[in-house]
Amino acid sequence: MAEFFQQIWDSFFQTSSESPGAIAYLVAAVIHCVLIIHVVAVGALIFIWMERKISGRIQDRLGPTRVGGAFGWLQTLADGIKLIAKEDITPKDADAMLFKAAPYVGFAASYCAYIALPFSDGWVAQHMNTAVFFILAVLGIEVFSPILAGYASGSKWSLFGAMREAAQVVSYEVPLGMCVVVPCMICGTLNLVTIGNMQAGSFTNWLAFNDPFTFIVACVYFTCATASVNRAPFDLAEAESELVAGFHTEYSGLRWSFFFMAEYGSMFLVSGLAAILFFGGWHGPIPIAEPIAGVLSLVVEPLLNFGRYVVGFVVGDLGQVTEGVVATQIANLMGCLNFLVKGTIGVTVMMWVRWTLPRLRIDQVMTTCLKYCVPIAAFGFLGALVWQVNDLPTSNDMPVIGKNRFEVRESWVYQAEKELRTTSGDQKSSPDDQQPPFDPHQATGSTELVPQGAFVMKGGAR
Amino acid sequence: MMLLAAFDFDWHAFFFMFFALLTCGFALAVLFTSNIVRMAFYLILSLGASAGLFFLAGAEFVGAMQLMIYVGGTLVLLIFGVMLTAQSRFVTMKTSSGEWVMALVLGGALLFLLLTAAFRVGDWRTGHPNPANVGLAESKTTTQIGMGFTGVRVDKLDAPEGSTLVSGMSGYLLPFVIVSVHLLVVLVGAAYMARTKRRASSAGVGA
Amino acid sequence: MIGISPVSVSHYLVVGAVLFVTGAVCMATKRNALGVLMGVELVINGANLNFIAFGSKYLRVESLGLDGQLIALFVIVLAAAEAAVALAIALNFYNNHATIDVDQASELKG
Amino acid sequence: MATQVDDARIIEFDVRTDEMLVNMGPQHPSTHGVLRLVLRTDGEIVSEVEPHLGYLHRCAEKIGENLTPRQWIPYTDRMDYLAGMNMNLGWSLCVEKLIDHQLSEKAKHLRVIIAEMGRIASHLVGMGAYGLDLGTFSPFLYAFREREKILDLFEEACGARLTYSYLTPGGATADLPNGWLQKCEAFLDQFEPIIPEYHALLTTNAIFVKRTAGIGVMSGEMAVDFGCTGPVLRGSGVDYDLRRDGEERYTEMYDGYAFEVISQKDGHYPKDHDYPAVPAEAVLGDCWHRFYVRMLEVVQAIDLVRQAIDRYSTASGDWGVPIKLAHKLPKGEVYLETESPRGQMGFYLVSDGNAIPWRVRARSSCFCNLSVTSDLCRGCLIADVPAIVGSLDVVMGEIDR
Repeated sequence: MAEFFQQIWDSFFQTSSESPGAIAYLVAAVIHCVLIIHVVAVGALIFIWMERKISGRIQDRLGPTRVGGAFGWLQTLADGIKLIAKEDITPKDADAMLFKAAPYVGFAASYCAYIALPFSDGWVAQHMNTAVFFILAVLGIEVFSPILAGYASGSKWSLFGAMREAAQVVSYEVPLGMCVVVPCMICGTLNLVTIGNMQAGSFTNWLAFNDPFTFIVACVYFTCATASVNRAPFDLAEAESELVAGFHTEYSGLRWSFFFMAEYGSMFLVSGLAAILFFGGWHGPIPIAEPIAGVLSLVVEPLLNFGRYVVGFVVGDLGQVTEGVVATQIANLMGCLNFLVKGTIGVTVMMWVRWTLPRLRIDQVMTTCLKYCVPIAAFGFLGALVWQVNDLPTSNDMPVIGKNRFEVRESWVYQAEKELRTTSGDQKSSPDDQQPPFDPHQATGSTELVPQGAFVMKGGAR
Repeated sequence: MMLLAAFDFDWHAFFFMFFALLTCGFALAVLFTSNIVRMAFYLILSLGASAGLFFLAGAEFVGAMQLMIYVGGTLVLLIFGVMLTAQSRFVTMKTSSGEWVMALVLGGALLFLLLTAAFRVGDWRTGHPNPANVGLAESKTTTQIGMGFTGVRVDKLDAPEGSTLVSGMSGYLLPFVIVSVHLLVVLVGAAYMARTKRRASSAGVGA
Repeated sequence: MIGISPVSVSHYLVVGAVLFVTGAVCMATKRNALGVLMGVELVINGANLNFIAFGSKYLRVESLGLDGQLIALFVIVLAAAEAAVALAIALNFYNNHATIDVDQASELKG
Repeated sequence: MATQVDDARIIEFDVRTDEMLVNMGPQHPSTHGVLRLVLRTDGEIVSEVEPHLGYLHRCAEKIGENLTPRQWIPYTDRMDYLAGMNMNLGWSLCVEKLIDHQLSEKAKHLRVIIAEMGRIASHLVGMGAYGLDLGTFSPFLYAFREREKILDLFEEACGARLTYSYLTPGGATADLPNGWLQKCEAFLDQFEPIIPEYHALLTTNAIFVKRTAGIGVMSGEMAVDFGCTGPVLRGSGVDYDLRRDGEERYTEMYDGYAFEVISQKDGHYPKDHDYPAVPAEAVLGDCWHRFYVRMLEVVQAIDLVRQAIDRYSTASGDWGVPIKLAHKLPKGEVYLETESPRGQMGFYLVSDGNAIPWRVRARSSCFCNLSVTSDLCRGCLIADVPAIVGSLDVVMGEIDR
């Protein structure tokens, strides 16, 4: 993205430098930050409204109907204004510094994890090779928010909530990690953009339908994700019938709302991660985005070229839009919508579950994790592994998955043979010598999969 | 052009300074705080910032690992320990000023020694002439790390034969297995040790 | 900013040294067993930073390569194991003495 | 260490932990009303629960000694405010027993209709609130949706939705309005098919069963020893219901009605309807059985109301004109217990011959039911405390009076 702004900068001020300049980086970074914070904050706004409407419909009532029109669109905004206006109370017995800092820790972690979450092909703030791992790691940090809040509040109920949260989240990270490993193993990469692109095409290419085991793993993932973001029936840390309100008992006003923004942010995050890892990411169930985008670009591209032509009178000739860029970006935009819809469906399922099921007890939550989720996830992992190793038929018709796995495996064999030859001193050629040396940089297979037209953060800030 | 040049400073250096100051600052905060829970909080921030330094040095995987295992795992364990052993709320244990003086003098001496050593070697001091030119592919170390753990050094393929690729000693397969078993044994042992036994008669203080 | 551009291994070593010394002083001065444990974590992290710095391709032309990162990973895992054991010791100590003040652990003193 | 394990003086325990005293209530979202439970906890495990009462004490009995029996009727509404009709009934019967007032057939059937409708309304709250205790919100609103319809019917009959003062000594304040019976039947026809929804959401829900089955197990003997009554007693398998086993003056209301007492006999519940099966984990006398008995009693009450409507429309006599406001009471003392939704609600009245009683006392069912809390909760987890207290379905207004 920095290069893109550099282009703009160059085109306006007739400068040109080898690498993108400081301004370009700054602008790109600010835009990324603003976009992501809107996903978290506005997302929370919408999801809280959705939760009210959905819970209302589930419970045979209407939910908000007044603020901002018939559907109560602005109810959350009104609540937000109320929360801002509310007095921010710090209890006498609280550790004031930690008490005040705790909500921001959770929000920052939830927000931070979005850095690595792609919204469409290449539409990601930081294109990371270890995106999956990064997101899990940052989500793991979020647990400090309830722990610190619970401990610093100086209330016994808060402390109970904090202990429950810590025990629960740390336990559920284990099966969650196991589930996440399965798509990474099949695709041979931790790069979310690559994993998403490996599911292009129709819905049969989605990794959840790759083989029976991945489907099991997808279900376990969703269960564990629900638990790790503390949603019912695993919302023990804030169980209102037992612990008053759990770790946020003593909070009020804006600080309290930060906990909720973090919660809804993580809900969408884990749902989006599920969408990318198991349900095709930004690819719709039927591959119609690109033809439509192609048709649309026939209209949009001349318009853009005309715009550039007009602006060119003022700042100098800008030239034409690169061929194919518009179609790619329109397809990406549709993919982004696809992804948002999938993530929202995941969030909706979580809400549906919350308003239907009773809450589990703490020992049952741990039992669910250690006696059910972990073994099932391990079983699914092993099954998927066996399926892949034996090249059993999958519904996925993308050749790249097989190819990628092949490359990694072949390189292993190649390397082992090379070492053997070195040891035995046998320098003579063997039939395998025709095989080209393995290039480790191609092993993740990501470079060839990012469409050439995408100018968004392909290799970005380095 | 002039404007651009004025802004064209080294972002790498900027973020290094940012994370380095956070790391060191919170590490010192750990040292000078007496409240154990706040110490843990500062430690989280310090280690989190040092994960930022890892990312900055191109070690994405290690940085994420630091966040996941260290910050998300070890420190949660530590806070558990704090909660389990806190007799009164917000425990504070004072250190005598004599100990402080001793420790700071020795620490200062050690710091002086290390800082001197840090700038001793010219090659360490100069830095990379153009870090922006390091290829993106160079930063993709995750596969290489994974292969390294399974005993295959894909990053050393172009090294002259015999120089590093001695069979069985070039990869990290054996250490990886050992450390896995070690971790398992340690966790089982720690769980056994924490689950202690005590005399039934002495309900109060210690056996 | 200008003074440390380009960032070199030495700068990382300075941060590592500060972490190391802070951790060491922390271990020496804290009476709370968990405080001592936190000092150990700082020391380990300081050392780890050096491994990363020497292994980074962005800081030196002739870097240590992948070994730096690999060893850093081992250090992180071993630090986790160390923390588990140390915590178990601290808890055991607390169980037996009802305190975690390490100055009280003097029963073996001659 | 291994060599010492055989030593009897060595006990094994987890990490050393300190006990904590926490207040659950009186301001706590889970406790029903203003019940205050002081929990002594060791981590998540509760070692002791001590209920503290009296936050809703309003001197109702003392007020009763300064008012005539009919004037005191509104105060009985405010005892068990979730089943005001049944409270009215208990006091009315008690007064009628003192003045030896005989009711017409029609008035008796009217009382059965009203009392059983009150039982449904009360059990709906008990059921919904129990879901709330276990952390599910929707069944609560489903229950209230149906309860509202009952309250609409009550409002039509007496003008009030919570504090009815409808049944009074002598009969009722008014006859049922025209068309009321049809509306009531329409409600029952609409309500009965909904009950499987409650069973799906709660009774047979896997998580619900896990949370309630085998929790807070109370044997029949223990229930009898503590003086538990109502669904709490029958949930422990004791076959005892005042509608069948009570005093003549009360049971004659139900003469000729076909109903079976809801309690597990020989491992089976009465088979007059299709009930969901008892899960394998459930132990007789646990929270699940107490809840189940309530659910079955709702079905039973529907049956009784249907029978009563048939009889009422063909019965002779009037609805029962209330006694005079200052009816002079004969000298003497009476005590009468009725089966209210929460158990045996007894009223005691001593008269010295004036219009105003000399002594009035009420025997609370919830008070006895709550007294088992401490024993049932010993050694359970914190999350079980709301589950157990909720399964007792106490109303503090009745306990504190």
